Amino acid sequence: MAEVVLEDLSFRYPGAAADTLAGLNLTVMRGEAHALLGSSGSGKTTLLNLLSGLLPAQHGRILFDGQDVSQVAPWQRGVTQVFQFPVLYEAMSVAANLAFVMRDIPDKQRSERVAEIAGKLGIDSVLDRRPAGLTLVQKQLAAIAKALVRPGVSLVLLDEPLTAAEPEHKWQLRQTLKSLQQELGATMIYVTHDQTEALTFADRVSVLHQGVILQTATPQALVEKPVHEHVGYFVGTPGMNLLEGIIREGGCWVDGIRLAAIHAADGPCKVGFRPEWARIEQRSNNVVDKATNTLPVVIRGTRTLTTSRGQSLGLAVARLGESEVVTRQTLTGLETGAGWLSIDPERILCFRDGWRLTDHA
Amino acid sequence: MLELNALVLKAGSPPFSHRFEAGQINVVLGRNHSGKTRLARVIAGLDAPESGEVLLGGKVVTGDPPGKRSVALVYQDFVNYPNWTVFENLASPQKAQRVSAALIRERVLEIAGQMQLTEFLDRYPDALSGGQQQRLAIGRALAKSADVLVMDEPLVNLDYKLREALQVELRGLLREFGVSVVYTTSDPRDAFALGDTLLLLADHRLLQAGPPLSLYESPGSPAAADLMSDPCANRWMVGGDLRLIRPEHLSLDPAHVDDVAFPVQVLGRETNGSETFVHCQADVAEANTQWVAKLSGLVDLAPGSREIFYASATAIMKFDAHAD
Amino acid sequence: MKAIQAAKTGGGQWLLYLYGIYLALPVYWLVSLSLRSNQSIVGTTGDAGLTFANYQEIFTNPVWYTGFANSLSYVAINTVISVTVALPAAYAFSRYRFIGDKHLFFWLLTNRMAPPAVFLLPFFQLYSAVGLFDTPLAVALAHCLFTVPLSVWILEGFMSSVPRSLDEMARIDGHSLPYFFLRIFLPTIKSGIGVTVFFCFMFSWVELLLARTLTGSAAKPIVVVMTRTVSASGIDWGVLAAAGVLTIVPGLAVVWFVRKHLVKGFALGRVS
Amino acid sequence: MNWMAWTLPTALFFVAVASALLVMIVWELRSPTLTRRGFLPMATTRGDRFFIALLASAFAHIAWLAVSDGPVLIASGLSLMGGFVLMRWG
Amino acid sequence: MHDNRAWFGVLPVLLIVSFSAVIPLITVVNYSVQDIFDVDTRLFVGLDWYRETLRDPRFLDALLRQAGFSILILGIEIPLGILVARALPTEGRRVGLILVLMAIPLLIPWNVVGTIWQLFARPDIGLLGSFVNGLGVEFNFTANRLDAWITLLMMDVWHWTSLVALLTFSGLSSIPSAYYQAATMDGASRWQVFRHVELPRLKSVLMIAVLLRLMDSFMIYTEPFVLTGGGPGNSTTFLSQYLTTMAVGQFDLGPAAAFSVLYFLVVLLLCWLFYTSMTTNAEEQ
Repeated sequence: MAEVVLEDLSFRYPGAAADTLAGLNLTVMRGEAHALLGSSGSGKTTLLNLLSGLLPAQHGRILFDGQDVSQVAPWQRGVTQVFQFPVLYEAMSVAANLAFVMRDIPDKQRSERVAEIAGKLGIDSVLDRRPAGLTLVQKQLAAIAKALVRPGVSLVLLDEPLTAAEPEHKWQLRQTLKSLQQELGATMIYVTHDQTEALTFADRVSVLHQGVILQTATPQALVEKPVHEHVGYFVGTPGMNLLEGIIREGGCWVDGIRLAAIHAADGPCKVGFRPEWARIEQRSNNVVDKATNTLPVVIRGTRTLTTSRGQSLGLAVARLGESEVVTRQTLTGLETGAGWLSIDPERILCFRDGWRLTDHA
Repeated sequence: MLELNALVLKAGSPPFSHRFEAGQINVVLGRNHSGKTRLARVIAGLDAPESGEVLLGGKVVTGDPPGKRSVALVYQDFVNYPNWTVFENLASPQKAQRVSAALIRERVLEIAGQMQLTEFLDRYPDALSGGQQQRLAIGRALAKSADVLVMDEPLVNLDYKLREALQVELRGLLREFGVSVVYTTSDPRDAFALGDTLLLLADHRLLQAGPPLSLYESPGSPAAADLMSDPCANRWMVGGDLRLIRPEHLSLDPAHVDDVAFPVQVLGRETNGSETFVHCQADVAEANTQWVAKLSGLVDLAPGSREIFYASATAIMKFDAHAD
Repeated sequence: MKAIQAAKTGGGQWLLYLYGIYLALPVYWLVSLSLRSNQSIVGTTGDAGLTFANYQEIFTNPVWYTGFANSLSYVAINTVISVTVALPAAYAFSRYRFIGDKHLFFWLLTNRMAPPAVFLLPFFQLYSAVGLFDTPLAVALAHCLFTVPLSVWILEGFMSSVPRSLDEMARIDGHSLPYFFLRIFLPTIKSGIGVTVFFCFMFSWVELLLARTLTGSAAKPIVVVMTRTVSASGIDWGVLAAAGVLTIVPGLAVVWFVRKHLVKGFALGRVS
Repeated sequence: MNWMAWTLPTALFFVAVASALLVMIVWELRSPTLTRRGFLPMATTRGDRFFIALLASAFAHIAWLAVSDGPVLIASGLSLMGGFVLMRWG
Repeated sequence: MHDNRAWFGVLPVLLIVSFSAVIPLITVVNYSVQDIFDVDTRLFVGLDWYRETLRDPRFLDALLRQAGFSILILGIEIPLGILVARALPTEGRRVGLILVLMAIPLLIPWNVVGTIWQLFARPDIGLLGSFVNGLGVEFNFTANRLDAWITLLMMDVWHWTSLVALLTFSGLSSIPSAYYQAATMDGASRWQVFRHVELPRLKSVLMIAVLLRLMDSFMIYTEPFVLTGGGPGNSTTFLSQYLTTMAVGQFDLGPAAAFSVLYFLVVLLLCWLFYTSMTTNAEEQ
């Protein structure tokens, strides 16, 4: 397993007007489970093909353990891949599929290795069968086994490998994959548009948007300290609330109310906060001012997600001028009408031109 | 409004009856192959049921062809007429009803506006993005002005974030049109997000029906409890009885003196940003599977550590051991 | 994928060039002979200059150009008949199950495979009996023997690759089956229809045996005219070559129109 | 129709084939066939087995004519028996 | 959907094919059991013509020759077609042009194909013939049996390999690129890619290719008729030509009809065998 480094990697398809990938820099540590999160068209697949060598690097370098592999052929890079749908040699048994990628290894070692990996993935019982007779999940497990079985693999790529799995199997499959990753110490890059999959699988996640990596961080950091509006929006369900605000006098203001302190140049900004960092309360109409960081809103409705101890918990939706605000909170007693929105001042983030203003007070 | 009377979806399945609520979003929740699509097709008239009746506005329509029923359908895979422009697609149902060109135009423009397709009216469907294609399909279904709109997992083939955005949009839109909706899905989140009422389907039969909240709080069977839970509910046995606790009802802090304590060993954790899923081995008598706890926010628990989860006694669901 | 392409081909490139030369040489020779006088071909004169006299002969001699017209007319009739009757049948095969459907499909296929020579005798009798002998229609109908099954086969493949949900959607919208079929479905598979036309053309245009048997003097097609180019002084190779060149032209024109769908067509519509 | 050169035996033959087809269709309408697997190497329907039986008897006759000068009725008898076996257990 | 009304859709086809296939076939069977002098003077002879044909050495020779020819051209055209298809570029503007050029031999009237090869291979005026003779190798396809066969094979390969190549190419282009990507990363050799990725997925198109080539070669008539006229001797006389000579040339209607029926039954059997294995294969996948 190798450490994977991208240095200023760019790619443009012949005849295309713009770069599909523009100046990527990324270090994936040895044995790390890394996820690439992005919507379709963000350049995920192109990056995968560059890593595996199926596309030639045009600009920038790819290093495996410090060695430049940009010009190395795919089969010499030691990269394996699991695809969206199970890709296996259909005329061979599962065991033969696994053995095929270890052609240059002595027979005995090879069969031991096949048995070991198959055991871990729970497909030992279907080793002698051909892929055609297996369920979709079994086939995908076999494809995963095929990617992991080869010794000396430097990098395992996973391209939305759970797309084909039924929802109730996804939890189990991801657990299996994750524990195997830890056990083998494999360097893995997992590509997906599903944030749950990315965040739950990976040690660190890179958010890819329009060919640029916006942020690479741990799941926690992505949630709490997104460096870009889009990361805030993309990560979390629902995504981050963003309000039009202004920075002046060392604080950020929305609708004439000061919400939090910030050291940044004066000017317009976006004020971001996650649904779980804010609360909406009912307001009796005659009360005007409540506190410095509280905004008057119109409660539009609630969506219960769960109930516990007689209380319903879920999302409250409110309107603030032109924008809509969603909070995640206790909903009991909340009705449509006038309300207060209070946001944890410690967690408020400000963005300008998309990027977060970092210098908090 | 739409009623099912002693309907049998598949040979050998028990018959069931159900009355869908008018002007509301009726979510049909079931796993893959539970008969959701079949039910949608039977309502639309594309398939004939094994036996039983479909009633629309009190009239039996079981044998009527789809075009004669006041039912529209949205498929999960963006079905549009590839050789017709967006405008022609939206005009299609009314054209079949021989509405005058001027009225059609008016209606198409109105729907295109609501579906945010106005600028694409001259394009062909394959020049649209996935989300737009599905919007077009929904728009065409709405253009039929049918009493019932059946949507068969309409968002399942979209990108995750797009799905989320369209879900919110859809709820407002369907409200606005005041149409009665039958919406099938396998995702319990859709049930809460969209559903006014809920119908749980398993194995081509009706498990339970009612408002989402009441089904969530008092499921009639372990299968019904699992359907409303993602991941599935945690199980253990007490004596001869089966007990279930939902992952989201486990917490690290006791809130009440009567809370039940569950000592566990943490196996691993996952998070999606807003919630943390803790996989653990529960030390409960006769617990035979791994458990999952769903905690809000980001919670850091090291694998291998021992923790105690608490749950309100009222949250524990009790069933006969052979209830499944 | 450049890398894949490289891994796939490599030395195959040489084979492709060799194959190309192999394909081209006979055609080249045909064209070059068509531009020479018969005397220079058989070597009685040393004159090797280029001449269009052979083509001139074909365009001015009514036997030649009516031959062309006859061929084109029966090919056109055949194509129209084949595609028209094959469309509803292919739709029935691709969308419905009915009694004997598989056997019927197989039986159609056997007609495509049946040797024309087998039908030679009765065809002559049959078309004489119904008074169609020596008309383009006779040849067109006879060629239906293999173009109709082929059309059904190809169209069925193309139609089956259109999802059924399209049909269902139209039913839900309230369109009648004919309206759907003509206004929505046919335009959707228009490339398939193009390919079918191409194949009908191809098989009807190239066939000789039935065309020769079913025509006398009035409807004599170009392919038959060509087999009778022996004049008093032996075979006129130059004119023969020129006629050969001219028979290639219509085929080229037709194939050009469907070039984008050719690949799918050759799989008889059975791959996406 | 004179040019078709009908003879009584061939007319009877074709009438027999046509009525067999008709019987198969009526049978199918009355009780639709199930695809099943018998001793033949693939799953067959009733119609498939009928076709195989017809083809097999044709070749049985050919083989008989090629090697024997005996009466053809023997081949026909054998074909009938073979056909029954095919229909029943094929 | 099960609906017997679909028969109405098939009806036009049925009528037209009945007219052009069933009636002629019935007629052929009627002829085959009679000795026909003219339409009104006929004699019922039972299955005698069949017996005679089945024991006719010329028929058996033609059948053997036919089988040999079919096997030979399958053995050349299928592998060559696959090789060519694999060598074809899969993208770029050239592809369309190359495919059209490859399709040209398929669009040439069959007798013109014969003519082209006659012009090309004749020792006196042909490019190939004069070239080979110029090398000092005696080559004359009108006089030498071996030369005739070689020319015939070359012509058929020239004429039909493109069909196999185009079919295979269409099969290849339907293989998802992920399979190639996986094989590339596994370091599979070109042969292994073919053997383990392509061949399993080409099965059905190759089946169609073999079926078409086998059947078409089995009915080959025009090209050898123009090129060699069946000669020298009977060395390139195949079934269709033998039949045509018998029916049109000698007006032996009875024997020709019996011959036709036998010919048709052989074709039917081959066709059925292929079709069955093709559909069984498709259902298994």
